[in-house]
Amino acid sequence: MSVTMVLSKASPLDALQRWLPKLVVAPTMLVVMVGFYGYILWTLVLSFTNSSFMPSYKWVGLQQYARLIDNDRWWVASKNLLVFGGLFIGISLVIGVLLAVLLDQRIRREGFIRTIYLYPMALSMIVTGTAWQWLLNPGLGIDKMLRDWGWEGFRFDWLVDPNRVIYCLVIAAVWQASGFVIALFLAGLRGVDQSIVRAAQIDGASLPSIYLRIILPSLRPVFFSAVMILSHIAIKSFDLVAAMTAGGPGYASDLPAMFMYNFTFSRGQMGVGSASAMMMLGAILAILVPYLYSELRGKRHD
Amino acid sequence: ADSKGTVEVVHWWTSGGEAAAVKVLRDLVDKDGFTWKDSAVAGGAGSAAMTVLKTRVVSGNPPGAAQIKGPDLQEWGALDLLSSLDEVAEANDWNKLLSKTVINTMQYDGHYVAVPVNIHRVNWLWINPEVFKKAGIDKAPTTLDELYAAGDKLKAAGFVPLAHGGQPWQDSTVFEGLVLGIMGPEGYHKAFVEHDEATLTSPQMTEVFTALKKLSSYMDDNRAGRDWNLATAEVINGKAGMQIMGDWAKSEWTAAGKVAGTDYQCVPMPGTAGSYTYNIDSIAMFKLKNEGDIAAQHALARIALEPEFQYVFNQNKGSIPVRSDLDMSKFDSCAQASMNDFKEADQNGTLEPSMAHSMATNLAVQGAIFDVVTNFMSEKNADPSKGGAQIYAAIKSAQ
Amino acid sequence: MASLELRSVHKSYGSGLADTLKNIDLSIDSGEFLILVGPSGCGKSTLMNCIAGLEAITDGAILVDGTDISGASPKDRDIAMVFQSYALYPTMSVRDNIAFGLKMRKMPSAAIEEEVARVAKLLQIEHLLSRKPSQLSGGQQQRVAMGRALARRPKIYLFDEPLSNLDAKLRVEMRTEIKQMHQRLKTTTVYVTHDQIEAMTLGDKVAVMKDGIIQQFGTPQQIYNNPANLFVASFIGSPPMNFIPLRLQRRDGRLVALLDSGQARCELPLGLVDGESLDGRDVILGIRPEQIGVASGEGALASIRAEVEITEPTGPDTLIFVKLNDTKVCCRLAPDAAPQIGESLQLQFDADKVLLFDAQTGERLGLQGKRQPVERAGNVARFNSR
Amino acid sequence: MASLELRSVHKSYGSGLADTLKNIDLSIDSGEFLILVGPSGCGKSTLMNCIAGLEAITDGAILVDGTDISGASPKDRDIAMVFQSYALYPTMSVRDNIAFGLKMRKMPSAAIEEEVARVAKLLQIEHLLSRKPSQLSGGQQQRVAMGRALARRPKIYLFDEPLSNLDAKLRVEMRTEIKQMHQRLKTTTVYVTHDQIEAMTLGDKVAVMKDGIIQQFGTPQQIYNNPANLFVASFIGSPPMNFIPLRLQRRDGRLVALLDSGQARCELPLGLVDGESLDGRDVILGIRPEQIGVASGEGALASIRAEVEITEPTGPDTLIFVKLNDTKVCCRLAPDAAPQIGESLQLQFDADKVLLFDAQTGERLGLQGKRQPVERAGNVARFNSR
Amino acid sequence: MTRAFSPSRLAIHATLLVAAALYLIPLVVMLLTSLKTPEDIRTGNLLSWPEVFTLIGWVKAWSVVDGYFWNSVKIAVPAVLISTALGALNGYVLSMWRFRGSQLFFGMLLFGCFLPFQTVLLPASFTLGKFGLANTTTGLVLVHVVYGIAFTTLFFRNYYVSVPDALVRAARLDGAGFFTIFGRILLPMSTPIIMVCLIWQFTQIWNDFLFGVVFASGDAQPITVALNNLVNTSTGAKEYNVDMAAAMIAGLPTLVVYIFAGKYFLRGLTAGAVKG
Ligand SMILES: Nc1ncnc2c1ncn2[C@@H]1O[C@H](COP(=O)(O)OP(=O)(O)OP(=O)(O)O)[C@@H](O)[C@H]1O
Ligand SMILES: Nc1ncnc2c1ncn2[C@@H]1O[C@H](COP(=O)(O)OP(=O)(O)OP(=O)(O)O)[C@@H](O)[C@H]1O
Ligand SMILES: [Mg+2]
Ligand SMILES: [Mg+2]
Repeated sequence: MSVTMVLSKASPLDALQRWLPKLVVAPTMLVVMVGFYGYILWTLVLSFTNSSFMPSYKWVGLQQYARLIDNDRWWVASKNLLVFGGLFIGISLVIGVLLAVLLDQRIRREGFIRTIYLYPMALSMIVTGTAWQWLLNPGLGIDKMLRDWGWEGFRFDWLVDPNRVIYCLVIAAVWQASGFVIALFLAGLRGVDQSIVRAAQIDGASLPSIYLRIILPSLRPVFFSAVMILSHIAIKSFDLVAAMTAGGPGYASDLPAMFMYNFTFSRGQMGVGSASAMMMLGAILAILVPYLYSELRGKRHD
Repeated sequence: ADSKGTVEVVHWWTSGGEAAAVKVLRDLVDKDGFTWKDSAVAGGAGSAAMTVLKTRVVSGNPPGAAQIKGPDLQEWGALDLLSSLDEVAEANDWNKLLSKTVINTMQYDGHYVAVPVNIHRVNWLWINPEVFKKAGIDKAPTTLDELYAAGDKLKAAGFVPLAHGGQPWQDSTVFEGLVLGIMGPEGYHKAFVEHDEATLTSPQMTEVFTALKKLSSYMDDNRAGRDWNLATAEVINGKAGMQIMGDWAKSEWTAAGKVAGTDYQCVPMPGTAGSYTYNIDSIAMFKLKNEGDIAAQHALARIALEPEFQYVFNQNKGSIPVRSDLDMSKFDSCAQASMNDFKEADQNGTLEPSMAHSMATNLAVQGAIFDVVTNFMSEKNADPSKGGAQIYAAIKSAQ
Repeated sequence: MASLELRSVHKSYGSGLADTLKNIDLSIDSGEFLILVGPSGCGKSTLMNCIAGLEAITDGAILVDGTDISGASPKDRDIAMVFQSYALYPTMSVRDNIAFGLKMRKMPSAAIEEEVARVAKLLQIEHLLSRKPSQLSGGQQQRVAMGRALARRPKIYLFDEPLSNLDAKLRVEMRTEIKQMHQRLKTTTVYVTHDQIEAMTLGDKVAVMKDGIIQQFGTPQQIYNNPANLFVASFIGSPPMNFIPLRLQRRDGRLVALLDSGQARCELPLGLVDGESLDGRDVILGIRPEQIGVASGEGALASIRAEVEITEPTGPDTLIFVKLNDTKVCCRLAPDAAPQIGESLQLQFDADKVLLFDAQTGERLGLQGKRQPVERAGNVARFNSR
Repeated sequence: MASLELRSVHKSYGSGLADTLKNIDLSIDSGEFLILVGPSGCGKSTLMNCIAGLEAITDGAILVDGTDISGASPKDRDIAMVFQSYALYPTMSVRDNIAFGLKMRKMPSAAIEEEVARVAKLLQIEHLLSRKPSQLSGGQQQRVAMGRALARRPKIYLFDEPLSNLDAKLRVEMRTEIKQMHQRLKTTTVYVTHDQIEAMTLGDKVAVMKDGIIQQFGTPQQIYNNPANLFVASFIGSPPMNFIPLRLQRRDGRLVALLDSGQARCELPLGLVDGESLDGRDVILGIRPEQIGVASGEGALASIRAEVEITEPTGPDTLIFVKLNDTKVCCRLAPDAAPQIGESLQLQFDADKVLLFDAQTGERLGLQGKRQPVERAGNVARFNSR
Repeated sequence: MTRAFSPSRLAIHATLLVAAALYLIPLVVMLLTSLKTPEDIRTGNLLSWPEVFTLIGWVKAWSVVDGYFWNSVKIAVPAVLISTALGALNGYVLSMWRFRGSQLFFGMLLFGCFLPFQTVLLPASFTLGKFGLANTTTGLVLVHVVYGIAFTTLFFRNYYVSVPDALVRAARLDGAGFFTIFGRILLPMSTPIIMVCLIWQFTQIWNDFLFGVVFASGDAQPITVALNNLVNTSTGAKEYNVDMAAAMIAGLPTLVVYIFAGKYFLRGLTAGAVKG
């Protein structure tokens, strides 16, 4: 079959149109390759060198990793991240969804309440950390206040308890970030096709089950965004720890980001710092990539 | 008016008194026709500033001057980034004005690369005499046993015996005081400067850790993360009896309107009388190309040692001047005592660099020691006999 | 199974807007099947939504089994509905879409499975059960929407154009299924359709709406044979009824309509006159295309010769168009009987079936004594002839 | 105005999935009007999307005016389309929805306004111009979707069930408008519909699809009178053709079909035998409901007495169902001629029109010499009788 | 028909209000502290009522952060706008114009942003130095755009994924090109997500300390650095009232953005005009 392949005057403009999507993302792609992966590579290289005070390029193999693995502080930090990240993401999601759904019920003064939920996000982590440090401090904050008010037996000393201090970080971080999750879900809820909700009403679903089984599943992309954002915050909550506990008591509340920063810049052990950054990325890779894959593999709509 | 040159200064002197002192320096530099560009970076006892400094250097854009101290100067010097101040030193006779210990710290490879601005003494014990009186203690403790006795009495009287903030550097400040007291200046030197294994794992070290544990029983349980100045405030307010802290604590007392000698007492950390752990702040100069800027650097170096600045700065900081020729009568009794002890210790060879304040070791080793000490203090049932070995292992892995 | 009654229901979409539903009065018995027809935008879907409780009514009352449910929430009304826009749950598979309503009503899962299988078979979507709605064609989606309703056993079914996207064959099958199901279960049903056949064959009652007003409410036969007004007459029947404006005249004591094809004239006898008043009055004469045939002979009564202007073969029939009294008139003939364009033929009118409408109001004139009186529901609007 | 040709087009929605379009070959001349019919899910919308360039074809070529445009982007193809799902821009008013395509093509705004007004009038949506799509009824939305396409003057129109949500009356009007517009503009058009009348009257050509395969491609009359196979025969025509399975026999040198109503028997003569081979063969006899009438007398040729089992009045006609050879057979009678259930009547077959299909393959058997040969496009699937 | 306040609605409102109160406590503490005298703070309890209300903390705080405030504005506004715009375009391409490898690219983008920012300080400053952008606000804007783009892209992509592609198809047939479809069809229905994105980016950038302190020097430093210098001093007396007042001043613009942006959430309702 001889199809006359006069693939019409492919003017440069046409070609441009076809390439436009790619052109548009090209700058981002470039930036990602350099600003993310180039730097990751650089960090990877450093982790195999004896860099200490400043970068140096003397190869020492896996020595820095060996040091890291021997370091008790690193393991404490890693374990903390698991606990902190898990609780923080979980609680923020639950609160975010719950309050967003409640806010969605044609609430009076919705705007006002929404702003209250959101405002913690407006404050920098440093301020949040300081404020919560006071509030949770056994000698100063809630603990003291309740005792001053006559509840003698009250004791809330998690902040100075090496085994519980991590939950204090969770409280502060949830306080700060959950408002944004609420906003995210609210934006999602507002976009849900009302006719589907109607169909569910007719099907006899109560309001809770409409949300649970119809609306929330369709907000899957929003969950995805929220999880990404929250894990990003969890992994990087450096300012918060710095301001609230500085890793203490001892180093019971240390987190990998803090560890990495300390070793790279404060302690002049850049090699170990880089190795810890790579380990962090490795762990994220192990957890996140399957999730990313399952989220992105699917078709356009679910 | 055209400036003869600019010097950008990266530093972390940002608190009220410090900022005022820096302003004096800045005004003096400006008066000489140079421009001072201020890059103050507070946070993490200078670690934020260090981060800034490193990135600035990497981007090929270092500042003219930066607050750098102790062994760090050697590291920067080794990178061939610091410019020599020998010219200024010679013109102003630094070799005469400064003590040998200070000079050694300021030089890299035999050349001046930094100008010192003050000397802090770290091994002080601060006492609220009123509280002592209430608890029935008549004299300041001079030995550890006296300290324990005082502590017990204070505790019985319902006071917090020893005010303290649970931060690694504060923990280590107490720790190094105990090392100095129990093991003496030589032991201290062997442990923190030479990292001698035998010393670090000796039974004396176990004694130190036992004492540390004992001392921590005199501190309140809520101390974790508390800033040192809040701890000082407890002493000032009469909630606590004593605090082990460097002489910068004086600024809090001063701010509260208290007078040294009458409202509060400063004594050497029990067991360390005659020894002196120092913490010297200094400004290092980076290599620059522009002639005018270099002139500005030199002007800064010169002015920093001039009496006018030394007086204001040290009175605000609670420290003593680095030059030995100044009239100390303008200072309070604690500063005067500090100056005397400094000179004495300098002669006796009992002058030791503070480990907790980055004068003794590089940051990696310091961090390793901090980790062990601070963890020991927060861990209720840590074993004192293992502490020394842990420190040694930590130092080894950090080197 | 429940009776359904609407009492002067009003509905407005906003205070500024005109009423979308105006004083709707309707009542159907338990187990009856009501067909709702009317032009696009007349308020059919709105009415369905109001019955289901998805839109609040502005005024009036909705009664199920005699109980006012106007305030009840949709889920308590026990109604199943097929939405015009399908409204499938996008995140669920077809299976789950159908099962959802059953799960909500706590049916045991074995029974659910069985029911889903039954419905899927009925609607021929068994092979699609595990797909997501986005992977279905339009008609497949519509069938899933249908399945969601049919799986349940509610008090009332509401179907909003449930078959509009199906092909004719499937449509006939579905129609039969719905009819059989209704006969078996006797569930009260309201059904919106634009399909003439569905309207005529499926329901016990038909309500014709226009602009939010019910024009006529009656059995299919009543609506077809005795439309209340011009609008109903024109709306029901496809191809639609022919309307010929003319002036009535009296001949030999009988009222006649004079037709003129250009080639010939004829007098159409119109039965006995009820009153003198109609004589000389301007009316609109209505006759359906299938009520005009080919006359057996040239001189037959009520027949006229006319020239064919257009022919349109539709398969089973051929439509021809002629001009009578300057109005285009459509006649439905068997394909074999159909002439060519330009030919003339003798057309025969079924004079008994002819309807007359008032030229001003559009109301049907109760001419022929033998007909039943016209039944109508609620308010009948004045019909402005177009 | 452009000719459109599809050359062995294949389309699959994913590597794992079966082909949705299989080897489609179609060719229509410039200005022709093609009707696409087929059961739900057979691939009609997919085919439209491929022509528009919205889905990439897996294999084959699409030619417009002889040029392969398979790779061209949709906006360069100059095609206007009405989507089955409307796809109105939710943030724009009706006016802007219609005007959008014109603005994109840089029409001066005065001309746009005029065009929007014209289209709005045509579609009777003038009063809705400033509403948002969410404030429209289903049929109104569909008309806006239609307006969006009609406002443009593209090379090719694609209409995907554009009238499915309209009432019969409006539908007839729209159909007429589309037909007139097409006659005026002669724009090549592809039109998907489920409506029999639309399929028969609107197009120059009809393509019948099933499962992604074109079953037959021809003029409406060819499709109706000479369906290529059982599927096409059953699919086109409403009510659908009756199929009676039986074995052919030879009587007096002629081939006959034996019918049995329980009450009586008759022999249906089937014209001259082409070959001996058909004698004694199992076939399926097809006859449309309108091809069965009431016989004039008892003994008429090709007539049989049968008992009426069901009657279904549809308005213009009444359908009655009888049993012949144990198969339910539908006959379309005039309402007046229709008997009651249980009555018997003498049915007359139009023996000339009877079709025969192979019982196994479903292919039509080319029995009657007088018929034109069956035209078919592309690949014809084996038809598995149900 | 106005719904009466049923018990369940009462419960909803109660829950929301209790939650709001919890969220407010820290703010109250900060506000109270900022209005106390240093003396009051030293002696009293954090949650105690000020003995005297004084604005001295606020005055002093403003005098410290004054100039830096505008630096932050200069950095945040362009960075927020650019990163949001890029994110919207990227999200549009990644949801409506997929190409081979686009999913991979998106995955890489998301994964990449988990790299701790501390590790990029040195290489980034090296890069900026090479481009001569070290210590300029331009450099800082660039850095913020680069490290904000992953999340802005994520927001928009996930929002557009649920827009029916029939819309884009219709527009393509109508002759709209890449940018026209974006500008005329998608953007008008993106209000809620634009707001979310702006909020996120603005807070991130406004509150950023790390990049600000490292990549801007001296007088170009953003307000967080000034705030940090105020709050985070290692020696010397602390003035908590000033700290808190400064913190609140630093947080004000973000608060204003929230109050302003929140209103627009509601306006972007995409109505169900598309079936199927
Ligand atoms: N995105 C998709 N992914 C997978 N399969 C699909 C997709 N879209 C359609 N299909 C399937 O392809 C087949 C053809 O679909 P298409 O929409 O073309 O049907 P259609 O002929 O238009 O039907 P209808 O008359 O019901 O609209 C159907 O079986 C459908 O389920
Ligand atoms: N949300 C709304 N806001 C304002 N007007 C509306 C709204 N929904 C529908 N309408 C209008 O109300 C009228 C009735 O709409 P409805 O959907 O009931 O019509 P319908 O009879 O179902 O028509 P169709 O046969 O086209 O589906 C229409 O004119 C429509 O434009
Ligand atoms: Mg409707
Ligand atoms: Mg389709």
